[in-house]
Parts: sequence; C-alpha cells; structure tokens
Amino acid sequence: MPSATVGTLTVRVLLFGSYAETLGFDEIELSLDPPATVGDALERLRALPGGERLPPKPLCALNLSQASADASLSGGEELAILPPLSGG
Amino acid sequence: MPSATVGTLTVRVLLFGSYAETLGFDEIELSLDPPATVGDALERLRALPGGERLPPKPLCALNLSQASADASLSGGEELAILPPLSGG
Amino acid sequence: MYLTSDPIDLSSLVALVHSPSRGGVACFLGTVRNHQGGRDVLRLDYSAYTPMAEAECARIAAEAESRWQCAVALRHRIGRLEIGEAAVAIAVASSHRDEAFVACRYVIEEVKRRVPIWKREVYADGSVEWVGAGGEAGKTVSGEAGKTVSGAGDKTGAELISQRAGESR
Amino acid sequence: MYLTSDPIDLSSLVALVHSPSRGGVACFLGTVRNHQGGRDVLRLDYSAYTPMAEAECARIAAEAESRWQCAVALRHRIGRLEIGEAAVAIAVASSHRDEAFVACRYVIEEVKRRVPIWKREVYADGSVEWVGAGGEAGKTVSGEAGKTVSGAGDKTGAELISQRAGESR
Repeated sequence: MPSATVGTLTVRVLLFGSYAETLGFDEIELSLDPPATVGDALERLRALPGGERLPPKPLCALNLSQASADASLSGGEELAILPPLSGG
Repeated sequence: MPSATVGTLTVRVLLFGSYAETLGFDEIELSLDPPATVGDALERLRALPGGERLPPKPLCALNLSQASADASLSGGEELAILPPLSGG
Repeated sequence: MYLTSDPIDLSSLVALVHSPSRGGVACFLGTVRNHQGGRDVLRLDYSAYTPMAEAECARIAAEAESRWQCAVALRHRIGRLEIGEAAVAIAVASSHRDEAFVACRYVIEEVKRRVPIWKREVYADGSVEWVGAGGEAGKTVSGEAGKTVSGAGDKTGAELISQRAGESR
Repeated sequence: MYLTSDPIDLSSLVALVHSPSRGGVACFLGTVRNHQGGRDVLRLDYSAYTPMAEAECARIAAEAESRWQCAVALRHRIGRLEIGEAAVAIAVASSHRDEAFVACRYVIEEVKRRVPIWKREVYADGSVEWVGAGGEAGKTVSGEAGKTVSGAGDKTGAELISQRAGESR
C-alpha cells in the first residue's frame, strides 16, 4: 500500500540483466505523484545516472503481467523493467 | 554358388515373424531349375504346408536389398520373405 | 550396432551426438504401451532380419546427417520388452534446433517404414499377435501363449507397407 | 518449479511424463555452445525474474497440454553454466508421436519468446555480454571479466523481442 509521503504513491521497481548493470542497482522504490503511469516511473529512472541508456520503450511487467507505458499505477505494485529476453 | 543337383540352382530362404510361424520354420534351402525368379521360389514355398497362407505378393529381399517377384536368381542368394514391418 | 537386446539409455545416446558446437538435441523415445486396439498388452517381442535392419538403420542415419547438418544416434531394442520399456530411441544434435527436430522426425518415420523388424504382442487374455499381419481386422488364432499366431489377413505385405507409409505423412 | 540452479537430468524429466499409456516421448535439450557470433564462449550466466518466469513456464506447459493430448516436463537452468551443460530441457509424452513432437517444439519456441530469463556470455577474450542487449551489432564494453557489460544498443526491448519472435518462425 502507498506510504512515503502523503499524496504520493510508491512502486517497487526491479531491474534485470543489462539494465541492472547500466543503472548500477537491481531494485529501487519510487515515489510518484498521482495520477501516475508506468511511463512516469520510466521517466524517473531515466533521470538517474545511466538511466539515459534505457531504450525508449522497454518491456515492462506490472505485478508479473506485461504492461504498456500508459498503464496506470495505484501504488504498491511491483514494476519490472525487462531487457530483451534471451532464455532457452 | 549353385550346388545340390547338376543343372539346378540353390537359394537360402529366410522367413520372419508371422510367416515363420505360419510355415513352421524360419530357414530352408530351395533347389530350383534355371532360369528361376523370386516368384518361382515363392511358388515352391506356397506348396509347403501352411504356405497357402502367404500373401500373393509378400515383401522380399534378395541379398539384403528389396526385390520384386520377377527378380532372377542365379543361385547362392539369400532370399528373405518379409511380413509387414512393425518396428519402431 | 543399431539393434540391441539390452535396455536403451537415452542419456548415453545424447552423449554420443552432443558436442560443444552442436548445442540443440532433439530426441524421440518410443516405449511399449499397455494397450493396443482396445486390448491389454502384457509385453512385446521384437525380432529382426538383423543384417538388413542394421544396414537400413545405417542408411537412414546417413541420409539424415547428409540432408541436415546434424549427428544422429539410433537404437532399436530386440527381444522381449516389458510395458514402459523403450523400443526405439533417437537423439539428433545440431547447431540449429530446427534441423535437430526435423531430422529426428525423419529418422523415426523412416525406421517405422523401412527397417525389417517385427513386433509380436502378448495380450492379457493369453492371445498373441504379430502386429501388422492382418492387424486388428485380421484373424487371430488364440491359445497357448508363445505358440499361437494371427493369420496374415487379406492384405499383402506390400499393400500394408504402402498403407503405413501413407499414414505416416 | 521450472527453474533450477542444479544440473538438469533429461532422464528424470522423461520419467515424469512417460506412462504406459503415453508411449511416445519427444525431448529437446538446449546446451551451452562454445561459440557465438564468431567468438569463443567460456561460460554463461543465466538470471531470471523468478516469479514471472515460473508463472510463464507453467502457462506454456498448460497451453501445450490442453492443445495437444500430452504431458509436459520443462526445466530451465539458472546461474553459471559451463560449455556443454543443459540450459533448457523439455520432455513431452503422448500416445501419438505427432502430438509429442509438435508440443515439444511449441514449448521451446514459447520459452524463448516469453519467459523472462537473461543470458550473459563470458568470452575467451575476457569480455562479457548480455545476449540480446544490442546483440553482435551493439556496443560491447570490454574489460575486467564479471564487471563489464555491453550497451543496450539502439533498439528497444520491444523491437528486439518482436524480431526474435519473427526469427523463430
């Protein structure tokens, strides 16, 4: 559930593979002003050191399901930013 | 090479699976008057007890290669009469 | 040797074909089922025209290896098999999984179509039948296990073989 | 659990799906190759978004089992893998080999396309690259092994994923 500051919402962001190495961490909590979308969270990541190297439209998953940049956040979600898959 | 009687040729006939059970043996030497074909050898088999149950055109192999009923025999060959295959 | 009277170990076939440059391995395992045409099967006996079966298996493997870029391992069991045991096993390794799958499929289809091997099914009711020798529609002489045999039915061997080839496509 | 950090044993997957009524088993094994894009590979590291990867593997297996009459076993290795080790293994058993082959092929294609797993290749020259993150055309930052990483290149993740999907057809 939202916490941090009153009037903001919080999402837990997970980074994997090359993205985690590019930004230097694999997990961060972001506080955003509502209404907020996946795209807003991405903008915040891009402002961090190394964040400019994220592609314009990375694959994202919200609570384990694929989500587009305009998916809205209500707070408390797990948002994963997924590099191109290379399993198998 | 031909042996048995002068003027005849000999082939070794092998039977498998249901054909061996039908005729009661799995190997026989046949002496045939030249010129002789695979079909002539089959006729001889059909005259034996149980031989009437061989199909009209069984699959045959002459020295390990598939052969038709009109393939000629020169003597000394191994002629195999093959029931419908059911390997695998 | 492609025919064996010992149990087949799939992992050892994989080890034969797999290499650091051939990373994709497709396999097929055909095992003895407990039923056939609505009847309960107790066990199988496979017999072969061994020299021709070995030669035909070698030809099939060579065809697959030259047609696709791959390495093929193939074994067919002979003798008595219990339910669940592997009758045939194939492992095909390639640097591309496409080719491994296609070649593996080719090998099993050709083995069934071309290799002189015969399957005799022993049923729970004591009857015995040479598979393909008249099939389910053929006459089955029931009686003392191991001595009985089904009739060859109305179809010739050649007809049955071409039927099988048609079915497998 | 579809992901494992232990070596994968194909025979145990076969045992999971095989039964007396499902006599045909098709398998696929994807192993670590010693070369990629002309470079010598020393080893791989696979990482995953574990809860999503588990859920996606479960969905793929369920799709295959409902679309074809079959039983599916699937494992994907995570962590450090040496050359020749199995990264992914699939076993599909069915009473018809057709369905076993088709379902097995479906599972490997969907795993590659949909499961959030990432492969990091460590090369003989000491460089390291996240596969797909810019690919062979991308920038590779070479240097101390284990600390370096390639750039994400010019393509977005979504573009690269749809490219991959196109290639696999």
